[in-house]
Amino acid sequence: MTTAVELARIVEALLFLSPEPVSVAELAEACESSEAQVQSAVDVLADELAEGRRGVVLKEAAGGLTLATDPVAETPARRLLARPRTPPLTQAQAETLAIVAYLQPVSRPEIARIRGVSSESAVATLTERGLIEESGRSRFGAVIYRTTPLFEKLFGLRGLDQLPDPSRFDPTPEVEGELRERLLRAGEQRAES
Amino acid sequence: MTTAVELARIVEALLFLSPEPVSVAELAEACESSEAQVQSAVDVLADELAEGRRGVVLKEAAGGLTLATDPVAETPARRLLARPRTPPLTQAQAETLAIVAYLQPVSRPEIARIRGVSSESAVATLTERGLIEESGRSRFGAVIYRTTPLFEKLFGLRGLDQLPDPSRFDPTPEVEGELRERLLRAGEQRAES
Amino acid sequence: MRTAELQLDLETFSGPFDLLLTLVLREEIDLMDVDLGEVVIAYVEHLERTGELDLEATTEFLVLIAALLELKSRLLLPREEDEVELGPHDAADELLARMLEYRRYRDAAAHLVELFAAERPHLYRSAPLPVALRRVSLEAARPSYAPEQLGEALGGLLRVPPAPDVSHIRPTVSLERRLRVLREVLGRAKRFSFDEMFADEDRLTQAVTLFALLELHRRGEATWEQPEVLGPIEIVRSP
Repeated sequence: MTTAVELARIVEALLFLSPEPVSVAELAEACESSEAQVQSAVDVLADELAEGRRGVVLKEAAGGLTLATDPVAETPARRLLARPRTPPLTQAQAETLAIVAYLQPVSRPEIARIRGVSSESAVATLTERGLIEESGRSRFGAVIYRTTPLFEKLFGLRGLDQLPDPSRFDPTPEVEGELRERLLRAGEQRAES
Repeated sequence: MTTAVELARIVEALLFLSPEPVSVAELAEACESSEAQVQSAVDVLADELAEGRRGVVLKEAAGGLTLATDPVAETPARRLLARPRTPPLTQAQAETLAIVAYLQPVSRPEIARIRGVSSESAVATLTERGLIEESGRSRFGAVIYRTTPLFEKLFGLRGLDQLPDPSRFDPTPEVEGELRERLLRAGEQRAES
Repeated sequence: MRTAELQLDLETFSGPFDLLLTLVLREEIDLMDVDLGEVVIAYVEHLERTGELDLEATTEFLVLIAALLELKSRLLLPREEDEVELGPHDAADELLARMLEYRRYRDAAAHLVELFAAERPHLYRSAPLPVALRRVSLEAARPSYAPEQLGEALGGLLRVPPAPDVSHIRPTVSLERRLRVLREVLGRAKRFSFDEMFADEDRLTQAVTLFALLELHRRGEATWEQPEVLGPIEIVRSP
């Protein structure tokens, strides 16, 4: 019988090799162990690879487990691999990504309707960066989009349900009332003047 | 100042990220440390990642240091990740494989002359899939190739003498000459046309 | 500049954009009569003139104009009998709902940007799988290909193509011209390196030049030296 410590070694090796996050169920199948045994092994590994202990840390992302480097190595790593810091998201990209993340699957016309602008280039860049992908076509033939596991990985999300409730971003009734008033009044004053 | 332990963490992260072996000199440059400091860190790491301790082990390879998985994980890794793919051969791959199968051992320049085009990518794919392998170098230093036992198994052959008789497929059986000679001649004529 | 202050000079309306908006909302101007394309052109011209792009203001403008376009497109389409007519307040509500929806995703976007920044120092490995995992193992291998495919490929390689018709191709490099070039160079220099002088020429030109060199050698005008096989060739003018 494989001990938790030995199973932890195997899990570490599997996560090292796998380009994608791996779920406990997948690990259990590969190791021919029960999910409970793998979970104990993962606990052992999580302890060994706790933040600040080694060069790599264990992370949960996109419904699975994955290894990532500790932030301590970021600058040397970018020097060694000549990998420039990934550019931050532009406002257009971030808005488009937020719409896809919350409303997926969502079509491009829908994104454009909400943003009020054609969002072609933002959609193209996000697709190219692997953060969103096509997931079919709508009834009307428009391409529809969803987020990718890479999105969850790069944004530190264990799953899409980790996104904060969107109502959190709704304006307070006061702000809403103010907007409404501004909209109706701005011109009235002008019309009178 | 970075301690050897902290430097060991960074080195571990760098080796984790790099698909190729990394030399101590390269590590020192990336960490902005001296080679002696990096060497101490490597010693610390070699101890931590000694065979049998974790899922990955520190290895010295041509050109530097690299991380590899412990053999204990081999079978689970195969179950989780192996993609034993035998996709149909492209025309370029089929031609290249036919040349190697019938003429082996055969050098890469000969393959290119017979096909009339550089066949690097076909040779690389066939090598990667384990259908052909290097079997030494010609007098002029060119790599020479032969087929592998895996090739015979995937083609259902019990030996190379089971390859179909080429005369069955010969468009001009009346032409005299040895197979290799005729292939080279035809290739050169194609290249000229 | 605030979007509201954009000055418009249209056929049916002259004044600031927010006034137009309000007049439309109060149905004092018929949206059917407003050329929204011209409003967009006015805005773009304004941007060009000032040379500055206030993203916030531009976004606001785009959301508003998009809402106007949608309202107008509804007016243009035949109305269902039982559909309630859009009053000014309905239109304002519509516009407001539109702006609120947009603001929600704008703020969610800001949150995503924060998450992204926090995760950026973590890097992930991206390396190909070890070779052993990328190919079929010998034990597991089953016949998957037909040997005839190899025979057919070989047969195709044995086929000799018909000689191409070259009658329409005229040689483009003349021996005379290359002789002239060589004599010119030798007139200027007593000795020179073939490789350096003709490295940039195409293969055919190099070959014909070499041929011309043989001719010069035959006539006693020049000699050449090549100390090692495949090494550089030095051309020397004969005394």
